[in-house]
Amino acid sequence: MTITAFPTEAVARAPRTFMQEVIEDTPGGNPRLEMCIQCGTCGGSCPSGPDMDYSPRRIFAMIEAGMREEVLRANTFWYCVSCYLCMVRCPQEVRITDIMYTLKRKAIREGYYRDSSASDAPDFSETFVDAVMKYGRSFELGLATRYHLRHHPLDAIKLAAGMGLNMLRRGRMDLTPRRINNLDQLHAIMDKAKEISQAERAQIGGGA
Amino acid sequence: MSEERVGVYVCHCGSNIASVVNVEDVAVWAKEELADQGVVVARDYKFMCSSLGQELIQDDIKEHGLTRVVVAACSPHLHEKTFRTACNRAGLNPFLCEMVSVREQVSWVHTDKELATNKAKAMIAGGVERVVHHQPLEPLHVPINPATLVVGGGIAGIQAALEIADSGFPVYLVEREPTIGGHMAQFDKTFPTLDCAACILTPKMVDAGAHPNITLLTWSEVERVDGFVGNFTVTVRKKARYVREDVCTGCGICIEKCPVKVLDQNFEAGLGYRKAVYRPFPQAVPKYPVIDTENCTYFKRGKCKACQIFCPTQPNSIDFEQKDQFIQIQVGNIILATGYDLFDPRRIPQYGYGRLANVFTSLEFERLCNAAGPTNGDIVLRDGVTKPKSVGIIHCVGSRDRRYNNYCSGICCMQSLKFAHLVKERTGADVYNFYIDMRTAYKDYDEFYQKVLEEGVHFVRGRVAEVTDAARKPGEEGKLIIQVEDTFIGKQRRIPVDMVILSAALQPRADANEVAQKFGIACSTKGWFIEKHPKLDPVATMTEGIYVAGCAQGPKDIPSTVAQGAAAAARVLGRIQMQELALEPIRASVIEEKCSGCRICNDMCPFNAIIFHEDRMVTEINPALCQGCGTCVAACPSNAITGTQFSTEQIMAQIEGLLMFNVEGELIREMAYA
Amino acid sequence: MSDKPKLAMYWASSCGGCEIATLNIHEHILDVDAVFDIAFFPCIADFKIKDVQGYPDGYIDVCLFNGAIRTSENEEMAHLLRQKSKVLVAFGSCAYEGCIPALSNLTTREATLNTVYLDNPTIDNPNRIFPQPVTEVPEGTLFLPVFYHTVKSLDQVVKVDYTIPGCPPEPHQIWAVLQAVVTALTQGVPLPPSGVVGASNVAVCEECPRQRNVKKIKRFYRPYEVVPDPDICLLEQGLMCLGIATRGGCGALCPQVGMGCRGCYGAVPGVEDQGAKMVTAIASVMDVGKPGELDEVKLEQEIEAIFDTIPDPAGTFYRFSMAHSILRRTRVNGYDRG
Amino acid sequence: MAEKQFEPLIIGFTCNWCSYRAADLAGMSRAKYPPNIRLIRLMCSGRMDPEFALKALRSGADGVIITGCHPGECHYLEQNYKALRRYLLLRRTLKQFGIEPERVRLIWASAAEGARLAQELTKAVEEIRALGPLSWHNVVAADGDRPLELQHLEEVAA
Amino acid sequence: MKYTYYPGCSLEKNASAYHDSTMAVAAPLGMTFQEVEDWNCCGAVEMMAIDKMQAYALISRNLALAAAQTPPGQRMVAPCSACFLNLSKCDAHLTKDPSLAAKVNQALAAGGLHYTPGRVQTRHLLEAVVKDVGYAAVKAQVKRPLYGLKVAPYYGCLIVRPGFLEKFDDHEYPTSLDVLMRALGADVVDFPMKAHCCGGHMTQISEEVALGLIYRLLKNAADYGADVIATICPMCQLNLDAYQENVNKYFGTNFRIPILYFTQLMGLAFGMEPTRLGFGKEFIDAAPALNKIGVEPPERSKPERPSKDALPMPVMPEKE
Repeated sequence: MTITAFPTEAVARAPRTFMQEVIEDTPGGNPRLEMCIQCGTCGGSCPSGPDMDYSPRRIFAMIEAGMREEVLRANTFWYCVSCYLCMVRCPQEVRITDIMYTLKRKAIREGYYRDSSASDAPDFSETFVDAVMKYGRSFELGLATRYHLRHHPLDAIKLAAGMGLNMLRRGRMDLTPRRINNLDQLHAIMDKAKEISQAERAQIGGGA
Repeated sequence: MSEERVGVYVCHCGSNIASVVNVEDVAVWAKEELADQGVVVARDYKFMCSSLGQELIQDDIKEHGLTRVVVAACSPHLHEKTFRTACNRAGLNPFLCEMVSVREQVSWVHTDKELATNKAKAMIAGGVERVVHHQPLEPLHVPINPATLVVGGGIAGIQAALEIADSGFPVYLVEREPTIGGHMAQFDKTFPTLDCAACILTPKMVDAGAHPNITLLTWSEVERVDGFVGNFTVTVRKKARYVREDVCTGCGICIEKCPVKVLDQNFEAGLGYRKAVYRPFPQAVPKYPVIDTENCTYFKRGKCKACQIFCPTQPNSIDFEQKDQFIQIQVGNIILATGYDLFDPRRIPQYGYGRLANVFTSLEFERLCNAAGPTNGDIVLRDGVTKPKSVGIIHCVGSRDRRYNNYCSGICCMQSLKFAHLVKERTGADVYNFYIDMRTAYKDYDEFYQKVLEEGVHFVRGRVAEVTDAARKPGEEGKLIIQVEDTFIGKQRRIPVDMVILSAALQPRADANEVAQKFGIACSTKGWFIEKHPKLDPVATMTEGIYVAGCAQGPKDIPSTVAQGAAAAARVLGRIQMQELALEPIRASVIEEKCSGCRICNDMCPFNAIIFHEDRMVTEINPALCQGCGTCVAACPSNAITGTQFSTEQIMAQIEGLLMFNVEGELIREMAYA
Repeated sequence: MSDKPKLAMYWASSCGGCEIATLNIHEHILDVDAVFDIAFFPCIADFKIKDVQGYPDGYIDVCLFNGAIRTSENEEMAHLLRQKSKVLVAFGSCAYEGCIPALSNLTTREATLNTVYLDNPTIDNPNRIFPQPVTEVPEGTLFLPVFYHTVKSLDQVVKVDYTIPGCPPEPHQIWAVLQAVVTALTQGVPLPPSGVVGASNVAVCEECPRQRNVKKIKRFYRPYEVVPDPDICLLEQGLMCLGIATRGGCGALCPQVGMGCRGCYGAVPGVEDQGAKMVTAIASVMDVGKPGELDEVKLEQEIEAIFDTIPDPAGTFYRFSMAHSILRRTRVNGYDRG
Repeated sequence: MAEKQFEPLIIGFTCNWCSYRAADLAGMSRAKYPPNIRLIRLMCSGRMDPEFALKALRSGADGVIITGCHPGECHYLEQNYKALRRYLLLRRTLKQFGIEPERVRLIWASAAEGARLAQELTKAVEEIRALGPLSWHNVVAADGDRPLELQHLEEVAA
Repeated sequence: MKYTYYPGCSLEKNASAYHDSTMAVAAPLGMTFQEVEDWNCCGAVEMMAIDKMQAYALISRNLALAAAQTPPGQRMVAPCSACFLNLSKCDAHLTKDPSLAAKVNQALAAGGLHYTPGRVQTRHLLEAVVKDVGYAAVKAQVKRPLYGLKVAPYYGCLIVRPGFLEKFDDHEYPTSLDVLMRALGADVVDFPMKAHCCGGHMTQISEEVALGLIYRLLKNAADYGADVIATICPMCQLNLDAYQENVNKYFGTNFRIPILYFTQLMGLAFGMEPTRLGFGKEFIDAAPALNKIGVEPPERSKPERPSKDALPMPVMPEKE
């Protein structure tokens, strides 16, 4: 006698929709993205909302519609200042800010951010993170000069002459980076974390 | 080997069951394999519920002397009554029939025919094992007292009381405020017809107040409820009014002379004042005023007595010595129409209510545009004089929001449209409505929306993010700025206005849980009273003899509220006409010889059916109060409580039967240890 | 031998307390001696198994069998005594429902043997020697009884006529039963129907003089943590008491002296599983969670926090009735028993 | 032919007012779930006696599901809270009997949640399937030690 | 009360005034700090944009170090709002999501570390002062009340939102810092934008957008007559302080509002020397504003009597 299994596995193997992908790759439990009722509380609350290509609300509608590329090319999440106003106001308790981070990761990983009008933002994040990886602490001068030299060379000079100098003068900026003692340990941890990330992505495809 | 003679009937339900379950095979199997369990007849039939199908059972009962019947067909919620009645016709006690749901639980939810057939067999085995433990039961009969208690004197309660009273039966109408009328008395106009609320409500209030069959108990609250359907004893606290109703003529001189002005948080929604001796509004029913002891100078300092001094009646109507009275009334049925509370928008600080002067709640606005209200109907800003040039109306304040109330309050869209119309009509101001979805179902509602659109009211689809006085641009200075994403254009907008109206949610009464407990009815976590069935029994509750009407059951508008009040009254009248009521005999009872008096069960019953006899140290269950849930049966560590129709023996036997087979249909009974 | 009726008393897996309780009927023991011939009673007289084997079937009129079935020897003796006795009495909680020995059903045979022969701090067993059922020595083969995985009650291996519950049974109850037997034997009165004798049919609470109220229990205390009020129900004071789910007949001895009932008389008649009844009763009266008070997660946490004050619920609720419970034992190689 | 997969057998206890109706609704909306579950109707989850669960597990069930109305929505006001407490204490006790907590579950389902109930039941079947058979009769009979022949005892005695 | 102390990168140099003033006021309030040895950057808001696992691992290293170095139950304090958010959010997410916790611990194990979720509970410095020390104890230390100084209390975002452990203050209209400033004798002005965003890292990404955000705050504080803005976060301080000149240039305004850490104002009120409190490092000189501090409490201006026509205002719940 053959037993017909209940086809749960078949369901599990179906390709993930963009919506599912975003939901599953957002840490900290279900971000409730599917619960969005398009009320616009997020877009209305967002301090940088007026400067976004699409309001967060619209981004969610586009995710639902599977407009993957358009979403990942948007500047919306790069203009997110992580103030969490939308998140505490959302009547459906969608974890909007956390979803913005997920979109940032995807946009960087898949290279779409270069098409965004906020294409500098990921570089800023990366430059910042590079310093942290290298020294274990952030390094403002290095960050400012390296990032600005790459993106706003003129600003960099202005910065060096203006704000940077003022910061240095007021004793508010280090000339050399500070390092933590056990850098080897940090590197080992971060390498392993990266490895886990990659394994995770390989397993589910396209995620995290 | 069972001594009972069991008949098993397997329904094809056309092809609904037969297409998945091999019904013929099941019937043959039952006859052969369940003979030890007592099965003497097993048949399959196209439609068991048809009159021919029923006759089949009836004939078998007579011919084969069946003592138990198992019908494997659809859900018992559909046809249990049908088959019980059929058994009864053939002289078999209806409770000796058991249904097995092989349609809803087998053929409609499973696809593999073999496994489905196995499951159907196992379920029938469970039914057969169970049914032999059934007992013949007789319904309980209780007489119905023709008097009715209506709690809450809003429009729902008034309507219900009048319907019953007009039919010639006595009604007690209890209201905790000094007057009946409820929220509706505070409103100005009613949507969609724009009738004046007072014009249509006050005649009904007067009718209720003067009706020979209605005993009005205002300024009163229900203290406790004893008894059960048909025979409730209700204790009502009649709070001291300090005004003698037997002599007061309602002339109002005391109110005129009272020197104390008090902010009226209730009727005037904090927007107007009343005196320390007051009547909420001139048309109040009854007309007698009441003294507010918290603010009365005499009660605070022992001096003043202006009201008493100027009272023209003989003897004097003012009686400072009056005490709360407790009145016991006997009623057969109870209607709860306790209404709603308004959501407090101070809980959403970003809308600025309480901080920004010109943000108003919907109830404040009702008073503002009411001709009898504090501004005589002038729509003005908080300064009392300036007419607004622009007004924003925010929908869904505290509704459709998981952080506050996740339901739709139902009335706010129409109410906001009404406000928009009134503002437009009386001030000509620019009006903006901010909404998530426009909900204008029901008769003439959407037409009203059309009309308001025609009037040039602006509609912005977007839930308002915040209302602020923090101006950024010159045009915003001194205004209230409504920040919102206009979701149709996908951009953030900042719209400066002079006045903001918050369409606040309807919420359950703050003390709804206590009230529900007092009356022994179910209440959702939120605090709405739960009806017996959301669609098919919307005004009855799980507790026999108690009905709900109006917003106490859930947010609703005036037409629905009135309809529910009338519906509840109709249900009560039906009961009164029956004079006697038969109750389902699913009940728990204590076997006194087994009861050790441990009192574990004593706190199990929310219907207060469990009584402990201190003298004999045993527990007893009042069968008229028992609702048959079986919680005490499961709690008793001595198995001294049994539940009819769901006894431990019945369930244990059913478990045995269900586990006759494994999923593949192999016998497992013999594998189990002794 | 005289023609007096023959009495036997045997101990299987037990502590010997039942024998002491039997002797505790004081001067009535003389009546017993006057009425009966002792046919087998290893505790007080020297008998050999072969003596019993030599008896004709049904030779013993009454056999009081105490102790649980823990080893193959226990089971052999149960079969033997059943064969030789007219009336076989499961005497005391061990024979009736496993009692303390059956608590080891919550663990495995290996774990029990390890504890006894290896892990106890007072044990010195460097060669890790365990008793073996069969051992070859130069002189021949030695046999030891087999140690079972699961402790059973007497009625799970042979048919039992009567059961006297209790750990141990109360002497006045023992004497009452013996008296009834004596009357039956001497005056030809028929014996009562088989079943539990020497006990009440109602739970211990009925005999307990403590004052009882509606129960709302906030948490449980271990006996050393509080001094209980002498007049109020112990359970209501948060002290675990199995009296609610335990057959009476003892006179509520333990609760009277401030110790919660341990449950030794077993379940109340009509109840299959004493432990399950404790679970349902205790959980029913915990004072936590009214509608609308707590959200679901928090509610569960609060309930769990209260149940944390009941360490070892299975060991507490099934202290005496494990072998006779519905599940009887824990799963070997089952889920981690935390 | 593929290797026969283990088919767990599960007894579900339902409340007459919510979960039994949810099962009706699952049927009416043809929501599929595996045939491994057999339901018993109680008036309320408050009727759920832990003995029922033990009985089912002993008599061949691999799992037990208790269902009731969501907290706060009990048709008998608050009896599901008692069901919850009994369930949690039962689960603790069963843990000591080596029974995985996943085998005995509590699911809240309102009368409107037919599809969800079907989903939850499916999930329960799959998770209990993953745990493997319980076969309590084997657990109790796991001795493997038959009583020795009487003669061995005789020799010892001699 | 003893705390585990996680200063965060900013407090080392850029916000050293915050660190210095925190240390200065801690002693009289009975707070002692044990700094996490060899802590690393929390990743600010950047790490999460790059790699989820690395972001959690980076934060968790700090939690693991803190757990190893300090006794159980000892709370961690972070003066920086971003650090506070990251530390508490990470702990909350690890607690909620055991599979995430398992992966993070796999990464930590590569460095010989382990962290049990829930072990280290983090509070923001303000929360510790308000909840553990209490307003009364702060008030008791005041020797030179800040009479007449109009303070706009600025909370920013991350201390009040989204709130992981327990809600510390209202998401939208917090009041704890208001009450604290009043305890110091300061005159607290209404500041509707007190929990709106300072722009965060937006200054680096789109200065235009950032200046707009900063402008809103400065304008709102100025509209309500604030002499100084009290902050609780180094990022907020930096944005409002260092970019104030740029705002003035861009919008043609002339704001000169010093941005001070609440600990600096506490120190002043406690009668400490300004140099000990890191004054002088601010871009907008605080001296003119501080000169306004009077010796006498200013006379309370009587609330304007509403006109007889005016409708009553809704009653607000009692504050403090």
